[in-house]
Amino acid sequence: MKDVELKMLERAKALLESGEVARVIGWKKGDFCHDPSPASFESVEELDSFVYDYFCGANLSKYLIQMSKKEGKTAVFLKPCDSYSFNQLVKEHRIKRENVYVIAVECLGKLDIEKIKAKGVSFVTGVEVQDKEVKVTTPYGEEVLSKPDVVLTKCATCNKTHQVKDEEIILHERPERDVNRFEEVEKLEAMTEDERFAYWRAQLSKCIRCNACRNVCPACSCVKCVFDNPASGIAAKANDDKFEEQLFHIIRAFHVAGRCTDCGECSRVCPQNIPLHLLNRKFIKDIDGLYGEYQAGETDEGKTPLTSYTEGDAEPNDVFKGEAK
Amino acid sequence: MTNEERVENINRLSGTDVRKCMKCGKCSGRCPAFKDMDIKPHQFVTKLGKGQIEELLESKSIWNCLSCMACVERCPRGVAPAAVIEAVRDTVVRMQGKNGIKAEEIPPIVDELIPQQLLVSAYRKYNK
Amino acid sequence: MQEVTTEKKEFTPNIVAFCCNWCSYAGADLAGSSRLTYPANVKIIRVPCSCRVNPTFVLKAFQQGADGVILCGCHPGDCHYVTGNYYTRRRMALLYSFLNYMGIEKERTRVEWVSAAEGARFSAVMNDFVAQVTALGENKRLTDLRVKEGE
Amino acid sequence: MQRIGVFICWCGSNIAATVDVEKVAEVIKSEPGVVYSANYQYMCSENGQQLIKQAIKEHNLTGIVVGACSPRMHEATFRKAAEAAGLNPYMVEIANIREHCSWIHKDMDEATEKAVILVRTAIAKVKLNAPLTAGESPVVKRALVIGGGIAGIQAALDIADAGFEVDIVEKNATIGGRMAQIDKTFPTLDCSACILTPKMVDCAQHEKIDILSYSEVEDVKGFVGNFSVTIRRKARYVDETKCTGCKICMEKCPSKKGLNTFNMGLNTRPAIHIPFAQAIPNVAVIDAEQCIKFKTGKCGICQKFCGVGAIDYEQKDSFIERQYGAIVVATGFKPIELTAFNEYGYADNKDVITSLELERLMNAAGPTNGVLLRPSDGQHPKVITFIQCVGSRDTSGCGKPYCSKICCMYTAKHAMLIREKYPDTEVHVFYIDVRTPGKNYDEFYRRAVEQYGVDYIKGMVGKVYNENGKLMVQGSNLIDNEQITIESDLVVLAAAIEPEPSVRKIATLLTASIDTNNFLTESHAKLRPVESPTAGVYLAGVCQGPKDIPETVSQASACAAKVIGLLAKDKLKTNPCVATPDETMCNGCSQCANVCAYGAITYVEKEFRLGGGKTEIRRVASVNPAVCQGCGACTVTCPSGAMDLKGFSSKQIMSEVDAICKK
Amino acid sequence: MLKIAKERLNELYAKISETMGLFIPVNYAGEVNYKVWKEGAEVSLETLKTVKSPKNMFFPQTENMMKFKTEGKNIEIIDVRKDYKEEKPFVLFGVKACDYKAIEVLDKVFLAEPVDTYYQSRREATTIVTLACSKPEESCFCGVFGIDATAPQGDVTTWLDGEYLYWQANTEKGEALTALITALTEEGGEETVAGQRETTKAVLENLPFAKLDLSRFTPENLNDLFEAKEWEEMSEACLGCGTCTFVCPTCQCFDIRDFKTNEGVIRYRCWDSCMYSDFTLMAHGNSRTTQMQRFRQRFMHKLVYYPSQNDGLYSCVGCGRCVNKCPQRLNIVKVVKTLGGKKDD
Repeated sequence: MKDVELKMLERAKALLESGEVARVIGWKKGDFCHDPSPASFESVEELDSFVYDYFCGANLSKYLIQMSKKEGKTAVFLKPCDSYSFNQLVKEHRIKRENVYVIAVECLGKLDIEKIKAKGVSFVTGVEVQDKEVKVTTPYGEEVLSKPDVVLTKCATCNKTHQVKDEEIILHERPERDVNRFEEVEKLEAMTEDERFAYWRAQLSKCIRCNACRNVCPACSCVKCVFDNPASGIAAKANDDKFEEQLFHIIRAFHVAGRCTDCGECSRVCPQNIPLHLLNRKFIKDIDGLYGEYQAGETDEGKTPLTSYTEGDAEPNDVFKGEAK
Repeated sequence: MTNEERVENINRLSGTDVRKCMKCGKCSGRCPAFKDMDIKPHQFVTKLGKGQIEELLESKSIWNCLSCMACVERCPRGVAPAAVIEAVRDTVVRMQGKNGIKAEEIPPIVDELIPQQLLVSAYRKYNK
Repeated sequence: MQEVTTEKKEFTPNIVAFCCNWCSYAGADLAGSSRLTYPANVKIIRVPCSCRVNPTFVLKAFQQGADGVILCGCHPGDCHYVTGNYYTRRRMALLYSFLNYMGIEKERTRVEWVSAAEGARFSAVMNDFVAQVTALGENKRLTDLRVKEGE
Repeated sequence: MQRIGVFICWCGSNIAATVDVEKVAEVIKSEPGVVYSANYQYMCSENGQQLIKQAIKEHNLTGIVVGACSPRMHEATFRKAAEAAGLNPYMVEIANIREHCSWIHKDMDEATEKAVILVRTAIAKVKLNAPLTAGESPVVKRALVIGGGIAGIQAALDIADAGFEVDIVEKNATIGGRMAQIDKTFPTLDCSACILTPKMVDCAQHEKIDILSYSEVEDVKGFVGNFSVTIRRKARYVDETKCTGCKICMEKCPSKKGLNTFNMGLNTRPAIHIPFAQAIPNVAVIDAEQCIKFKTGKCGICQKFCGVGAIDYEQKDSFIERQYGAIVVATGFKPIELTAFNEYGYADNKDVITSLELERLMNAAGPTNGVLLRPSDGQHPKVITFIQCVGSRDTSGCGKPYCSKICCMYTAKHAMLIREKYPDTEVHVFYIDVRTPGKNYDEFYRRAVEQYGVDYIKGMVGKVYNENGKLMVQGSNLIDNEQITIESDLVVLAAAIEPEPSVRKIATLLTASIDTNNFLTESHAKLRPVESPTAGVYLAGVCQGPKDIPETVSQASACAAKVIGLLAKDKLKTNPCVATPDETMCNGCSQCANVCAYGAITYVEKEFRLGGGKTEIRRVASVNPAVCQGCGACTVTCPSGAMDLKGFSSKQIMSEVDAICKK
Repeated sequence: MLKIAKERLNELYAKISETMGLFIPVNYAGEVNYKVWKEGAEVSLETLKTVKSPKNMFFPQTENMMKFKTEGKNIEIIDVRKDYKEEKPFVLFGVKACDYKAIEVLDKVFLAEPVDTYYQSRREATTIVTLACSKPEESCFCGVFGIDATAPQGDVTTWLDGEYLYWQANTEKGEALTALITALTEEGGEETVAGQRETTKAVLENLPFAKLDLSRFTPENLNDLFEAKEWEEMSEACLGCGTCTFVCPTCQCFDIRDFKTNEGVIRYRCWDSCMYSDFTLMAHGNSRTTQMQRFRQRFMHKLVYYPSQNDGLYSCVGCGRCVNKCPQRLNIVKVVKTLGGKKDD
């Protein structure tokens, strides 16, 4: 990973020095080894704090909505999953593609500090990742954890590949994996209505309506969200009533249906760890099943499943047929 | 059983809506057993509609209907005269206390020479 | 507040029906002019096309205490606006499947295509849907308790 | 502050019998915003409208709700009344308390309670209504008539006579349609050709009429007043401008075994042919599937013999695009396929024919030169049996549930003509009912029975079978309660008629509604019987429902009157209930344009103030109100809710939902 | 000092619940938050930081203020807040030192005139049982604000180790509660507690943020801090979500909204976040138009504005929730470090 970071730094410096780009979007060191923040770097000096490590899970594509409007080109480092969001935003005319220089960077899966802490390991000062193991350094010694246990949820079932690049920095190939990202959705589908209701009630009752899921979501890029717009008739900030969270999460999932690239940021940022990605994945799974496989963000043009149709589409009343009750 | 109940019962057994009949007579026009019927297929439908079932219950036609279903097949309105006849027949059989035939009773009485259709018809006839 | 004690009466669901102006609303009119009855707890909202119905409206109805929501439009292929109901079909298929995924009873939601000529069908569909929702009982999972807060 | 007026209509006893209208009006008085509430026997009457107008003026009403019949019926009436009183017509909402309430509920309390809720719902909506102003769009002063049968011909002539350009698009090589195939017409027994062909010639000679024969409508864009239609001119391989109709090619053509479709396949014709003697245009057409030149590349005899060099084997389908202000659909009918009715043995016996085939057999220009000879052996049939309602009034799934309307009369005509021409012929008619409403119709039928001795048998035929070369027609005689078998030489089936199948495609192109039997739906069964719900599209002839020639001609002329009325205007008011984006919220994501069937949405870059002196350029949607039809598909696609629909705004619909749910 | 065997804690909870409401950290659907204790609840006192702070108990995320009951054209206004009285006393159990300090911050807002009757009534009805920290983590920095995590205040202070919960009543309310549960207690534990405090203090002193320097955050420096160019860069990655605000134990802003019901309208208040774009939206427009301004507001308020009006009391207690929960890892520590500096440097 260090070699990748050095290479990225080298490229960022070169691009800024040559004036080819006015800024580089990447990650900046935090106070610990596990809290880098997204940041833009406008000079070589600023790059001192540049970092790319196993905790750079944030999706940078959404920042480009504003950045690509600025004077001069913006270089951005995109992980495979981020590249789908980028394409989708280009498709929706939200990012000016010509103003962006995309550097595809290697990603072998990012780590989730909360999951590491949940293993009882605190005061993490460093990590070293080898294949399927994560060696964690703390002032009290070293701990070895299984990597699949501590990667971000979004990374656990990711098989995404770079969809857009002006250049790439990939030093280690990520092996193809045999994963089923719909496994959790299927489990829920196999439950009874009552069980599903109980499950989602419990999960959504934790929601504090902080809007982190919405604000981080690259598909939720509305100039003004309906939930912030008093004229929409559904604007609300309240959370305590059981309906509000449902309304919010259902509408949000519907609004991003067919556009959600499954980047998983919603679940990453949820302070209550609500598995929000399972809402979006249900839509993705249904779309795949009913209208043919579709991956949002695979290209930067074309219609989404909800803005297209075929004459022989499934009937709404029939979608439940042949399904467990 | 009152007459009314009996009418209702025949309606139910036949599974047909006699009000759909537009009195074209195509059933009787097609019936191969027409000449042997004292009450004609179309009359079964109209008389049931009027609730005049005494005549039907006494009719010879119920024993002469071949259950060939030609009338059902040909009816432009989806009415099933044969089903009405059958329902009347069943009613009569029940009134005689002979209620039904069981599947397991069939094999011993089967004669190889009996046409298959008769068996099917008989089964349908006696098993309601 | 005083009438609480008398509230022993049978559950009659409140049904919101969204009908497109060209087919289903006309179908409902035809049901009316043909005197084909259906329960009075079905109330129709006229929309130009079934594709005008935002999932928000459906949720809003449930929030406000509706027990069932039915959406009626022209038969696919017959949309007055050419393709409107094709989009409706996809949206509602996904929405209803999703609501069920969240544990909302699938019997509470329905989409029916009713043409202007199908007054009888409109009536039959409404009778059937009301019976279905009645059997299901009150909408408790997707209603906003504040709405029903009696004072 | 809103000042709402509510007007509850009794509709005579239609509403008042099940809804306590006075109570509704009383209860509604206490609704917030309502300042006036009244009830009246007939709100749509002159007096009722006067009541509304007066109340608007006296009480300074800002919006009104009329609790009455369906808005599809009288919304326009009440809007006009409001406008006359100085209120914006779009400040009117209708609560449908008749079709959706009084007519379907029996219990007075229940219906009254529902009526109150429906009125409240309308009040909730009208409070959020905004005054709307209709836009204007220009009218192209040219009409398109689809179908060149008697309906299309009559409509075209009437429109052209009023001074407007008309194009007739006919998919066959000649205009004339079904009427050209008919021998005589009831109830006067006029020769069909004698009255039709002069009209065909009129069309051809009319300076305002352009006949596009052998052509089909390929695409329709636009809207009332401004349709843009693409027409496919099918390759006929004969230059229409050169062909003189001399028919030499027909004589010389070596491939003469093509079925003559004009004669219902009862005889043959050459590959290159003119459908019939009086065809308009009188121009030949080559059947490429039959033509030797097309099949083998050799032959070319017609080209050799054509004196004017009109034959062009290289001709391809061509497309023309024309603008029209109005469209008349007159696509006509065809008899249904009889394959599902094997009891009549149509497929197995040459001498079981349809009535339309009989027309050709009796026509002087037909395959037998007007001598009635049976198809199997060319002998005079001595016993002829007619069977009525073949596939009509049939709900079993084989046929059509409706009455085809014309069969009773043409069968009487056939029976009469046969008995007159061949008095030695025995004619039997099996019927279920004889339906003869119409001027001189029943007299006509009775003449067949009384004067010509036609044997009408009340009953239906169960089967037709061939026994020793005779057709045995077995049916019931319900009057005698007998089953009878008639030994016949010829059996004529009165096959049901159905809309010409191509109407489906046309309906889709025009976004015109169609019913389950493929008949085009009229805008109102009684009050707007010739208009399609799609503005600017009119219906003439059987495409709208079974009808005979006089009715068809009347409807065609009615269509023409409507079209003339439309084309006489220079500008049309456009529907103001169109989509409109709130640019401050629009993301410019293009999702809405993806679902717009009319291409009404485009995008523009606009500068927005951000506050703090900053500005931002954003891509935002822009709707062309003349093109937008107001379906609302875009509004749901828009995640930010920037797109809304005037007259059916999200807030309005949500307020209706609230009002309905409020107990 | 009293002690209660760990295995008898459920009895303790049950006992308290008999007469009072008991709010306690409970693991529900995978996350630990304060909830009403019920038989079978998965209590998690060991959890250092509940996701939401206990401020929720006095100042719920959503609560009704008044109702407008409409009937026809009549509107009846019902002020549900005016004479509000919490009927049942309740116990807030397991409050950490930082969260307890946060209640002091909230008191200054809600108990000052005009008094928030809801808040006051609930405060009065509550007995607070605090719990000393024994395992602080790297994001903790309560010490910076002079808080002793090993000996929190409250009506009762408790300490927990592997075997016992040690119990010391500090106030009358605390004594009353103690009287209620004496049957479960035994004497002793002073030494154990003293030992635990020593060990923990050593950890606290060496926490990475222990030496944050707040000295620059004074009213005198207000303008300099306000104009600091670093805000732009610090706020660049901010998503404008309300996570930091809603997990913060001291944030107390709320919005007032209306909700339509079958009966009329409910006017309620709900937590708001100064990070939201519509936070300062008024009829004339919005006085804060950029996320930088909103970001700056939040930290200026915590570190400068609030202390300047409240005798130097910071409106941050160093609980570190925002450090853990910010989606993009922005937080008050980064602000303090950027604009303040470290004591040692």
